[in-house]
Amino acid sequence: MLKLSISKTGELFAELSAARALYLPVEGGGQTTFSRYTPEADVRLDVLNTARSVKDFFLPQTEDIVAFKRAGKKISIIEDRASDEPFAVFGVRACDARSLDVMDRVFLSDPVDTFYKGRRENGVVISLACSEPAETCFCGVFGIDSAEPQGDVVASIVGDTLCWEAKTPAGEKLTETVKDVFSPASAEDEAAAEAQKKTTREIMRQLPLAGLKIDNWGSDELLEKFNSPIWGKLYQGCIGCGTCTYVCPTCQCYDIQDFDTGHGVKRFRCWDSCMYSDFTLMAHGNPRTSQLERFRQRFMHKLVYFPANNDGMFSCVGCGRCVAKCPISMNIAKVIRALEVRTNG
Amino acid sequence: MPIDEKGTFRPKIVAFCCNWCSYAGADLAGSSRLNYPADIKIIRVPCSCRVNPLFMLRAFQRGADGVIMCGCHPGDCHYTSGNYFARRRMTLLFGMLDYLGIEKGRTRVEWVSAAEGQKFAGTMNQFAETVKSLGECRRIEDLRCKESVG
Amino acid sequence: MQRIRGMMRDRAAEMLRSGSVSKVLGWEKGEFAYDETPAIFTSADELCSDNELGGLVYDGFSSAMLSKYLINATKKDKEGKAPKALVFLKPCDSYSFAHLLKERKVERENVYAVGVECRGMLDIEKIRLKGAKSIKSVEESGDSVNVSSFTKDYTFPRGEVLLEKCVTCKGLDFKYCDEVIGGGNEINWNRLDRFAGVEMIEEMTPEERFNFWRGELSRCIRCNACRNACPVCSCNKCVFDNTDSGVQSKANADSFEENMFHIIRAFHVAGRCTDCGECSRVCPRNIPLQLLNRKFIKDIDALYGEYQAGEDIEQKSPLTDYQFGDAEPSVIYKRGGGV
Amino acid sequence: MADSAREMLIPIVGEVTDIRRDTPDVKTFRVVKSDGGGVCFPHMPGQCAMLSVPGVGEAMFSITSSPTNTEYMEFSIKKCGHLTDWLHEMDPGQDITIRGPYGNAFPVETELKGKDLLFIAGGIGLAPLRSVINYVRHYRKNYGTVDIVYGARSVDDLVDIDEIRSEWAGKDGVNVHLTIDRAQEGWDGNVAFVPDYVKQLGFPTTKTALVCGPPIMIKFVLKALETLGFSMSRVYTTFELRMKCGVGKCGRCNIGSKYVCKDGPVFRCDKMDELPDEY
Repeated sequence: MLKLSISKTGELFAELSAARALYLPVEGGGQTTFSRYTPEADVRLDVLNTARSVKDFFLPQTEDIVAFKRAGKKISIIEDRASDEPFAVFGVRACDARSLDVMDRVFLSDPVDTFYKGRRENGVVISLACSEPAETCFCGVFGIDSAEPQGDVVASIVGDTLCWEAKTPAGEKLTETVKDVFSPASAEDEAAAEAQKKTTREIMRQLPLAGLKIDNWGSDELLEKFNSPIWGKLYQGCIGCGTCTYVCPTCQCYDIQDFDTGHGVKRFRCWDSCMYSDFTLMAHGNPRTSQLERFRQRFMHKLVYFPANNDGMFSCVGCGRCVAKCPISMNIAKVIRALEVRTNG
Repeated sequence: MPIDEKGTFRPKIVAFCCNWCSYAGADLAGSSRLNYPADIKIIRVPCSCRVNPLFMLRAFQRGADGVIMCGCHPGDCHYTSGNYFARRRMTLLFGMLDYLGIEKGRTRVEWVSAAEGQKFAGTMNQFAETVKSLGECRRIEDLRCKESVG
Repeated sequence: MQRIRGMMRDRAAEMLRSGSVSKVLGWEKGEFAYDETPAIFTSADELCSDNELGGLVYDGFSSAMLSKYLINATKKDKEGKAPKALVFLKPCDSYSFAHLLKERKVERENVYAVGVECRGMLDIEKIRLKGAKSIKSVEESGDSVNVSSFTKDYTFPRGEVLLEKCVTCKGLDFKYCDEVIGGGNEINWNRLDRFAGVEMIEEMTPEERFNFWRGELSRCIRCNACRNACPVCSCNKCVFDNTDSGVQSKANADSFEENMFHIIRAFHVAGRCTDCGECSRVCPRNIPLQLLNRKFIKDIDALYGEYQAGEDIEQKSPLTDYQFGDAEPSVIYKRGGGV
Repeated sequence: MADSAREMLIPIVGEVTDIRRDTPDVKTFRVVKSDGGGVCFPHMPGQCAMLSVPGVGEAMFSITSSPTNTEYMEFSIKKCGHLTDWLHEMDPGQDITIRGPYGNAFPVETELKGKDLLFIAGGIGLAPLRSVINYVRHYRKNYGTVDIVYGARSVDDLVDIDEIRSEWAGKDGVNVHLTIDRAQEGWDGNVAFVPDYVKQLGFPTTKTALVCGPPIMIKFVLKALETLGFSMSRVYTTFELRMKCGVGKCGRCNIGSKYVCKDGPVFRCDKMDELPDEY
């Protein structure tokens, strides 16, 4: 483990950003989001969840896929892909770090999404351990240890020391480029870090959502959960916006649309939300006719369908963004609670 | 950015013209051999009231540097009151564009009757000058429509 | 508030039991102290339950407006019969309710509207910004708000942690309600002029205005929460959901689409916006959307005479009305700043 | 699957060389690879392809031609939406873009081999089955008896009626049973809804059934087959939902945990009981 005084993080960031594009939590407009590092940036390492999740870097809200030219009856395809810039994201919390596993399951499974893969290979994730979890946090429910996140490099702030530990070859390579700013951690530092982890885990256990029971969810319960009458009650407040899906680090549904620029056609991919009425709309009708079905789809996907296809892995990481941001305060925690009863014995 | 052979900027302008008056006014301007810039593209609408604020914005998206709407003089609407409604709408829209920091000289409303070929040409010349002095529209543009490829 | 809640429960339970209404639109307790959800109660037992989750509640976090839910809640059933719903309305909600009546989105006879006393709603974001972390409970007592967290307890003056829409509250009158529970109170917090924000922007140079709005609107994630929460955005099919409209622009691919969405969203409610501020409240990116709507309100007031949507449902709304002598659009050019 | 180094969302250009009007609202499009001719990619019966006209839209269509045809691919398309309207109005020689093949296929080389087959189609539902039928006819000795029940609203709505009558009916032991919903002048064949007709004909339950048609027809045909005593493990059908990516990532064509584009479109009907009723 390496260490650095918290007052010297500016040097670390400057070194890192010299090596590759560096993104980190920066405050602006009253919110903290991952933004590109500048010496003037108001870096906030104390803020837990950024307003937008880390998925922005791997699945951007919109991206051009391909362009077309039409001349008479002829069509030509223009593949003009920008090469991926190497980058690092600093300050990724444990929940977001785990969300990348979920995304990998989708985009790196056959056939591989080459856009995603390119960014994944070019991005180094520097996660940051939590020490003051919020009441909306429930990553522990999904077996995530917020005190010890995953990532290429794991950083933590203990008192006024920033601890740094490379965990993967990519992380070690990056550490090599900035090793001069660090000094090796002493046994005391290690002990202090361990002590902090213990305290954090203790707080995690006391959080209001820590008691959510997830073991009654998963693929075995598909039809029982799907047919539960409780959905009919839960969805009533849902206004059908896409806030929960867009702030979610694991919501990966997308749409592909064409934009006619007047001298060609750009085909782009953009985030989409299963909460929208046009999500499944076809020329001959819509299989999900009301908000009830759309609302149910989102939670069934995260808690039942995804585990069914991915060895039991849930596609929720308990970051709590939807809990904090839903306009009507309906969220996955309430859904888990309301349907937690095992329906088939 | 479209530039003529002398190297001066030639703005793209979209003019929404009411079928019953301004469009005929434009016609008259043409048949009277009055000059106005060829960069003004006229879109004929059944009434100035047909012009949705979206049309204005879409014109800017497609690369217009200025958008003007022409209709019958208040009181002369073919449908009695269409232009009165259009007037309120456009006033509010222009106020909003100004509020967002978009140059107000890029939008305009002018009442031109079928007999006012002279006024039509004059208005267009004047508007083109204003837009020309403002330069290329950068504050409400869609870069995708301005790129040369794709 | 406890007293008000008790009265609300009694009244609603009585109406449900007697069968005068078949459903009650209210708020339900959540997981925390502050995350109440709009809920539809169909039985008195459900309404009065005091389980961990469930039961009608009303306090400083009952901010979500219920008016718009009436559109669906009073829809005719298969037999063509419309159910009658009881709805609780805060003063500003009642204006939106009135506007829905005016546009015949909701029929008056299908609703039993109960106004409920409002002392301004609390903003959990503001409480967080004031430094409260890991919030355990939020208690209101008089003019202060006591927040306790896992590590520390805080007390804030109520006026400092009110929702932005309540800071600029337009008044505590109730419109078109059948009865009012509580009420008669006065605004006892430091109220700001609702147009102050608009004026501040108007006084900027065009350059500054442009940069200000770019900074704000570039945060938009196009979640449509502002549109969906808006009580008067009630088109059956929104132009932005219509694949045939050509302007669907599902994602903010660039700044143009951000501008277009927000201009058109605000424009479509110009002259209809009741200034309830739900758009700003629900925005997950804290964009002050109400400033766009208020610009239209301010211009309408100045150019066509004072108008408050939802005040009088017989009055014509400004964009479906005109005067022969209305100002010409050129009036905009006379405004200060820029060309 | 497509070449893994290539991005699966990027299509290739295909040229429509021939357009045939089958019914008032169904046309069959013949597509060859624009660059070099021939089929755009190999496929198996039942698989689909994403066709698109840039700027108009992209949608999933089942490949109507049999894999045994290596000269061109065919798509029978009903006019019912944005993109299909456009396709119906275009002329031969027009380029479109195409990517695929997507989805699983009817198990023609495994479970269906050596079996007595019963094809049941309604309207445009013949499109995916035509691929299988022609495949089976090509490798005729690999399969047992073949019966085809095909119905539509009216005579005019029977897709590919000429091919059915001249190429399929009575040849190589293929039995064709046609039906229309309502009696019509000049039609001396059977008049009945497809599910009723299936019940009326009463096939032996040793047959394996392949069903495709409008969702409502599928539902009733499955009921009819059940009445006849068919085990649902010997019945296959295909689904259609809105798709964008075609590879199970865009997240919209799922029925429960199954993606129609990847795990389907062909489903064995006994597996359908495990899926929620949302299609």
